Amino acid sequence: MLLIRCPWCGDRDEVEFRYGGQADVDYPADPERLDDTAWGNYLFVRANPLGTLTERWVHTAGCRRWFSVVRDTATNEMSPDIPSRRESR
Amino acid sequence: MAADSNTSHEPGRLWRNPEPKSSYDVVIVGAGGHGLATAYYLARNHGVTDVAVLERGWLAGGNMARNTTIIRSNYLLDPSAALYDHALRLWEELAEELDYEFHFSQCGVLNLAHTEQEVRDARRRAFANELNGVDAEWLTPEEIAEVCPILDTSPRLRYPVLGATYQPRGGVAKHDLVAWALARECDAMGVDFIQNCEVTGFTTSGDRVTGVRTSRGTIGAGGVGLAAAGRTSLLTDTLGISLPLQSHPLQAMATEILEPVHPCVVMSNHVHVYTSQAHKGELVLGAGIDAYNGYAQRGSVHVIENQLAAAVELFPIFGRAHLLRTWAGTVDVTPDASPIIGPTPYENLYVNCGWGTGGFKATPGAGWVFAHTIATGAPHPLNEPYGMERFTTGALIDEHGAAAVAH
Amino acid sequence: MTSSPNPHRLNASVRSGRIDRARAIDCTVDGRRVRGHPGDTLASALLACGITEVGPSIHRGRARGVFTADCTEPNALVQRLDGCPEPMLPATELEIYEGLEVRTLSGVGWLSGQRDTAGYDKKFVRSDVVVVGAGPAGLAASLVAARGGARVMLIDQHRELGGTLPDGQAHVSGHPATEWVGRAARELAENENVRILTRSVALGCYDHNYLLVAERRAEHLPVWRSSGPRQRLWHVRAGQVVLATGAHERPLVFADNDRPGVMLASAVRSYVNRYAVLPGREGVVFTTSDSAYATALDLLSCGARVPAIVDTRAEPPARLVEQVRAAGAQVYPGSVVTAATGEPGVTGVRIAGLDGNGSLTGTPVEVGCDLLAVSGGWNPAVQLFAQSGGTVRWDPVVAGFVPDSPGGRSARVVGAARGTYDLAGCLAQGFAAGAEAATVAGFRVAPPAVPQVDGDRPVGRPRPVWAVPDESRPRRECTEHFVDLQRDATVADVHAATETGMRSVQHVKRYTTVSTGVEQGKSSGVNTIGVLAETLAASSPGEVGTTTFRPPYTPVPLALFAGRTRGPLYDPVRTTPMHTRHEQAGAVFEDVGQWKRARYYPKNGEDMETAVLRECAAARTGVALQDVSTLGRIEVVGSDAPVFLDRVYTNKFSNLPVGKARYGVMCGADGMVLDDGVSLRLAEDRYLMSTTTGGAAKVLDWLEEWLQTEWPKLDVYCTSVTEQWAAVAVVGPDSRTVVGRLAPELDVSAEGFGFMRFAETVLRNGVPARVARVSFSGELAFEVNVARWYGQALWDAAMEAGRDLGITPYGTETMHVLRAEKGFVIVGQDTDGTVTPLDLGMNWAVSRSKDFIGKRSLSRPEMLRADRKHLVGLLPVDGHSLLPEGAHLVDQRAPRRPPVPMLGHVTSSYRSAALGRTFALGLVSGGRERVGEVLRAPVGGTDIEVEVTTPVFYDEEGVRRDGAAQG
Amino acid sequence: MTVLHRVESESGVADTATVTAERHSPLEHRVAEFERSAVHGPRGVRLAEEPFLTQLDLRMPPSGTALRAVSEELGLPVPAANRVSGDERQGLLWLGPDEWLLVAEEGRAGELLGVVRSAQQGEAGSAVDVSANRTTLRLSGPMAREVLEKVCSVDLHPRAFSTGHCAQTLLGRAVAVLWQVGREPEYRVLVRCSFANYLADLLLDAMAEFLPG
Ligand SMILES: Cc1cc2nc3c(=O)[nH]c(=O)nc-3n(C[C@H](O)[C@H](O)[C@H](O)COP(=O)(O)OP(=O)(O)OC[C@H]3O[C@@H](n4cnc5c(N)ncnc54)[C@H](O)[C@@H]3O)c2cc1C
Ligand SMILES: NC(=O)c1ccc[n+]([C@@H]2O[C@H](COP(=O)([O-])OP(=O)(O)OC[C@H]3O[C@@H](n4cnc5c(N)ncnc54)[C@H](O)[C@@H]3O)[C@@H](O)[C@H]2O)c1
Ligand SMILES: Cc1cc2nc3c(=O)[nH]c(=O)nc-3n(C[C@H](O)[C@H](O)[C@H](O)COP(=O)(O)O)c2cc1C
Ligand SMILES: [Zn+2]
Repeated sequence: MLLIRCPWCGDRDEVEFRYGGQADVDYPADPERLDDTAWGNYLFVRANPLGTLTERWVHTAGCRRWFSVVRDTATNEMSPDIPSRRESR
Repeated sequence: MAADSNTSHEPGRLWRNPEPKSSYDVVIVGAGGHGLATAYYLARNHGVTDVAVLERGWLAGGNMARNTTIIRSNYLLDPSAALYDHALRLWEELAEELDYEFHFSQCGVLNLAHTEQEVRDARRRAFANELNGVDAEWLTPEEIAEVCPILDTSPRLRYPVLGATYQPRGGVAKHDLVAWALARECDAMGVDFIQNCEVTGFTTSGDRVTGVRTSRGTIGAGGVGLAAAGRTSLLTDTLGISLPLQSHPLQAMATEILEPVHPCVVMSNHVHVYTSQAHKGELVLGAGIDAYNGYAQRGSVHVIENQLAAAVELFPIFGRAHLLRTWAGTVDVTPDASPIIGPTPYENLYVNCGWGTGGFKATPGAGWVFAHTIATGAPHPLNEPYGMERFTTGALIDEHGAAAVAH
Repeated sequence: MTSSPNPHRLNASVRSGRIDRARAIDCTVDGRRVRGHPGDTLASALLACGITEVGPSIHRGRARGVFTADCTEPNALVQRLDGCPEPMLPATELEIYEGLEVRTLSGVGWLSGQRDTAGYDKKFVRSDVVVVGAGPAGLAASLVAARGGARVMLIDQHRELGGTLPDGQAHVSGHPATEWVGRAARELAENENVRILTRSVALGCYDHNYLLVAERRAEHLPVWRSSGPRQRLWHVRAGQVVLATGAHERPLVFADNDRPGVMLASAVRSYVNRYAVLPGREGVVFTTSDSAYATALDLLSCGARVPAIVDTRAEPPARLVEQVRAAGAQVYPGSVVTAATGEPGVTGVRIAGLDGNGSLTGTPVEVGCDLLAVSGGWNPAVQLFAQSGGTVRWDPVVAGFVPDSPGGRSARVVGAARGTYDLAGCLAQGFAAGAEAATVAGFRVAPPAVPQVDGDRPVGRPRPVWAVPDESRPRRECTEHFVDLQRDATVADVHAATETGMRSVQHVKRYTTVSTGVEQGKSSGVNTIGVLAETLAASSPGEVGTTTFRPPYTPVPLALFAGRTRGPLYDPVRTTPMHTRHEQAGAVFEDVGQWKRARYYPKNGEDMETAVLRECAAARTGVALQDVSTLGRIEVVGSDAPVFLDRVYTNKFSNLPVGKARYGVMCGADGMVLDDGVSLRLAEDRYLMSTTTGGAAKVLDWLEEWLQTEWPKLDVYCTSVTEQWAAVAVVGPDSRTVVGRLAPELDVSAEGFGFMRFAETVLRNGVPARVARVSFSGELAFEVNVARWYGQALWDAAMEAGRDLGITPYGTETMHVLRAEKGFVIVGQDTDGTVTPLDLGMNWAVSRSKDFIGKRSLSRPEMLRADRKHLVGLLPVDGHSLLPEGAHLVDQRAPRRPPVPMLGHVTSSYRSAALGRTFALGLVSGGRERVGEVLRAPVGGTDIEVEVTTPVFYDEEGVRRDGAAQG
Repeated sequence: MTVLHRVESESGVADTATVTAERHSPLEHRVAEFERSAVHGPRGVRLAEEPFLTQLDLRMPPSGTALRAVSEELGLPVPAANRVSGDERQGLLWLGPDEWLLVAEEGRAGELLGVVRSAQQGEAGSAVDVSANRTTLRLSGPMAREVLEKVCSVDLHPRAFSTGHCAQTLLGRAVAVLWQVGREPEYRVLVRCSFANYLADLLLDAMAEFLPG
């Protein structure tokens, strides 16, 4: 049960969150201009590193905000992302 | 131990522990079930015996050591049914062929349906199975109770069992013994197993791979087959090949040894658990992956709590069995819950990965087609649909219905 | 008095023990009565009665006896029979109570069909400092951390605090150590920031300092005396963790080392000092280190004889030797026990010399005894530390695996758990770790000075022996040198494993099954590693390494993990405010997600088919009513709401006029249909979106995800109002009349209230409502929405308004039929995540002029294929035969034997009252081009012939939705 | 005559008239059961329903002028994260960085919606009446925290959570808003109506331990 720091609500248990995979994958500005390979990569290919991964979580049972954190996929050690480029408004 | 003989093995001998040669015709990365089966069929079907299987840890110590050993072939889609049933037919002969008792038991597999939509989906799968020549029956709750009396089929349940598909030919096999049986035969045919040998990258020349870099030095290779499960994309990343793989922890658990109570395999997507009793007597239980990516071979405890709640709901008799041990593997999951088996942009590099939560059952079948792909340079008809280009064209083989729960 | 029922119980003047002699407890073991006292475990009670033997071993049926006094017990496993039977409980941990009844086992337990009525509870707490283990080290850590003001939790698996101190004779500040324990316990108990959990096992230490603790609350009580939960699973999130889990003594491996009467030296001490039980009158001690000398002294001080202390070390510490000699024992230095003799129980040992190379020397001598206390050294209990990723290393001085440098983990390991075996050292480490942990957690505190202690102080280095050589046989034949008593595995087995080519301890474990029993290697693991290291000529056990440490620390019932999540609390049952009305109407319910939805309302014993035909007929010819309160509702508000909806729906919503409603489809980025529903435009900047029942939460999440992570600049806010509203659909030619009565202020005429319009009004009962003219049946229909708390009133009012017209409640099954007759899809039934809007023939809803989520995916090569599966209508040629849902369709000419190429499958299939026949929807390869073709559906050995049609079966012109076709 | 769409009042539909006779709360049939399950004394704990509270969901930019105006108009400071400003009669609960829940006594939705809307002055944001969306359970008594700790993983220790604190979290398998309203302790648990019976079952089950006998 990971302890995840929601930037808004504070430390909460993993069960309150949903995982969103790699962070900062932009929706292509003009999808129609991408070839099938590039679009396929956008749809399906995500980073899968052994080590640090900047990833997204959403606090589904709490404030429902998306945010990113950096986690080591080998140890699960987590640190909040600095600064949060997106997912804020 | 000299890498000398491929004569028949001493009694009890499973494998030699040779020093790696400087190069091999074929290098297989990963001595899991798939790597072993690939080496076996390379030798048996294609006469390719100058093969090394490189393993970063101990032989078959990855997911092969951790899976809940469920074998079945009642998949929905044609390519899946063909591939998994090919595997099941091989299982039916493998123990004899390898002359090794690995407790392959066709005790039957029940896939439960708990909602009307699950009933539709399950029957759709059963109908498809029939037309594909895969044994499948649709059972009512009363019939289920006959197959598995300890299962609570009463309407009392929060999500009562409305029916189940039943594959009598499905069952379990003792995973470790399967690996040793394959390893022994490979070893006898001259295949080298190099353990504690982690592949860290490749040497290339143009669009060919010429060898692998390992923790024990560079080893030349005429062809390379990747069968590294959860760590596959780490290797392809080094070549700039992006695979749609995500590696997740998948947990399982066992109880103490108990007298036989559980006659078959039971799987439930809806309440998310699957159970069987191993030949030794322990109950073996599993469920779905942990949500996040991870290589730690451990997961979160709420996943286990949820699946044990489901298990005790379905099997009230399990309440006082004891949780003895929990563990986890690292499974590589694809977007369509089907594997990737085939060529890569490098002409002599092949991948077999993405088996996610359910590749044990495919072990011989996957080895068969992957060996064919490596030996001939072209996919076997059975793995033709499983190339990585499907994620570009959109020709996915979406087995989420059949594979949503790990198994 | 004839004979004492506890012949081996020590006189209170010799050892008081921590038992209550004033009260006797009777239990039954294998049908025999066993008497003990409060404070006894089943094992101590057995030994007190002179019963050493327990169930025979699993594979070889060899006699076995109580071997330990703790959770490492390999032999004395019992099946509890009283109450709900429970398998494989270690007698050494089982506290006795009146009425306890057990049967001894041979390594295999059984499950009974008896229903477990006990309660299992969970608790979720946080704590600044969690200390596992209440021995001297753990107590010390807790005391200091608590003094600093931290919230402290102290966890120990035993009923008493003190860890192993009550097993020994140590002194603190000149008083028995148990007095120090008592003082510490009082201080902790009085501190309101401290929570002490006894009888509680820390099962696992997980990522981010999450601990799982199983508390036994009522297990030591007879069933009739226990109230409240039997066990409780604590979920503890710790700021800092201190592990003071102690050490487990290792057995020794020699010929016939499994005989009843062979026992761990520390267990002997425990039985003598804690339970006042003398396990034998002639005790040989066989040891590799200092600690077992205390066992000898304990035995001697109780009047037992110690004919031999066999020490592997050539030069045991002189002080110890003198001490035991003075007390009357003979020491055999540089010696080993080569074999235990006797059948079945130990009657003697054979002792031989052991030279510097580990070979036997001299002629073995035989010494008689009825007890053989063995100590192969100690294994620090590193399980919890290692579970969450801590690494261990071999420490040759300790002769055990100890925690490697904490390596960034916040768990601090202290005391015997890190190989510190002297009491002063344990206290010092405990104080220091407690202070450190509290300080890091924000409660500054300094460790106190360590009090004066004596006793139990090891001085000499151990000389471990992994397997005593056999007097005559080579290793590969040492089939009675047991390394794992529970799994009946021997030195010969380990050797055989290596002969197969196995080098890894992981392989050897799996080959021999060593360490896979309930003790999980606590007693068998390191000896096996040692034997393996020797066999492989490895430099040390460290080179071989350990197997993986995995939770749980000790086995726990599965029901404990299920906790409260059982029966009716397994998953929430969600119901609408009209639920009781459906129940009263005799509805049969179906599970849709967590909702219970009325599926149909059988009258007078109708089956589903009859009821549904009746309900359908009412909707098509009269008036019918459905509870649609489960539909998801989301208010989408903001100046950019129109732009936003244009992006998430495949069709346009920006041009929807205020006051009107529109049906919309959403896709995932992959172009596959995700959800659908009707959205109302309430105002320029405000929409009310509806989603499918199952899609409500998913769609809200989906909208938020895009808003927050892709388009944060849009001025749009989404609020779930699913449960703000209750709604009914009033359907059928007579619905206008009913709604007119229900909402007298509303102009319900065709002209006054057009299709896809909505209005606000007040119902006749005074309840404010929003009425929309939407239809999911093709029939004239109204959807009436009211605030949730008026839901039941709405239902009643509608039923009342339609009573004379025979208004008929209908369920989801009828709803499915009605919509299917019109070719309307149900997402999730007619789609399965692989279907695009174009596959469904919804080109009209797919905008060409704007981008929307998933659009790009629709032009991938696979999506453009002519043979994609299209939604079509299917009419069985024989209008009576009903296609089973899920059946597949094949070409007329398709082969009859597998594999049969399939063209598609039936997604929905019903009998239609309106059509007077059966019909279906399906997804069929190139289906739109096949209209008119006849295909086969092979089902259960027969074929059903079906004609492919367009998917709209009823009222293709769409005239009925305005009620025009009313007859 | 019918107005086809009443743009001004579209969210006021639910509250225009409070037709109390026609109104039913999700737990009204369980009053007797709640009373039977109440435990008094030092190890006491009680459960009750507080139905029909007025609830408005407010969303607006945290730094905008609208929020300040609304707060002033209501006389409730903007609460810090995980806190409530005001009191049980009228409280503003923090739900997220741009979301608040205004909870007031029953029957005030229309009035308060008007106050909020006019203070908002057409600036970005939304105010939605969600009074009927959730009902409120009241859990009180010396053992109330013990009971909640059985089903909730938020740290409820007085050092971390006390009167005036709130949290959106999971209770068992239901999402709820937890609000400590008194020291005893006393909590309000706001839960979606369809989960109310489940949550009541869950809490009663957790309370059973404290029932005498
Ligand atoms: C808990 C669990 C339960 C499961 N249950 C089932 C089930 O019931 N039925 C079923 O069909 N499937 C099941 N599976 C899935 C199944 O185990 C896997 O799909 C299958 O084992 C994968 O193929 P493999 O055996 O080759 O992989 P692995 O056994 O994981 O083999 C991959 C090998 O590659 C090695 N390797 C990785 N990287 C390198 C490198 N760089 N250099 C050298 N070697 C490397 C690894 O160490 C490993 O030994 C389960 C999996 C888990 C984890
Ligand atoms: N060679 C020797 O002479 C030798 C060896 C070992 C211990 N000792 C003595 O033993 C004492 C060690 O003190 P200590 O405090 O380190 O350990 P301890 O053994 O006294 O206490 C450890 C406690 O932790 C408990 N525990 C372990 N794992 C647990 C879990 N997962 N959950 C709950 N409880 C758990 C144990 O039941 C035990 O009560 C000292 O007095 C030392 O001198 C001596
Ligand atoms: C089918 C199956 C049955 C198992 N049965 C047992 C068992 O009876 N006892 C046991 O200790 N472990 C059992 N295990 C778990 C293994 O001990 C081990 O945890 C697993 O292979 C993963 O390896 P690791 O824990 O070393 O990482 C079983 C594993 C599998 C896959
Ligand atoms: Zn949050």
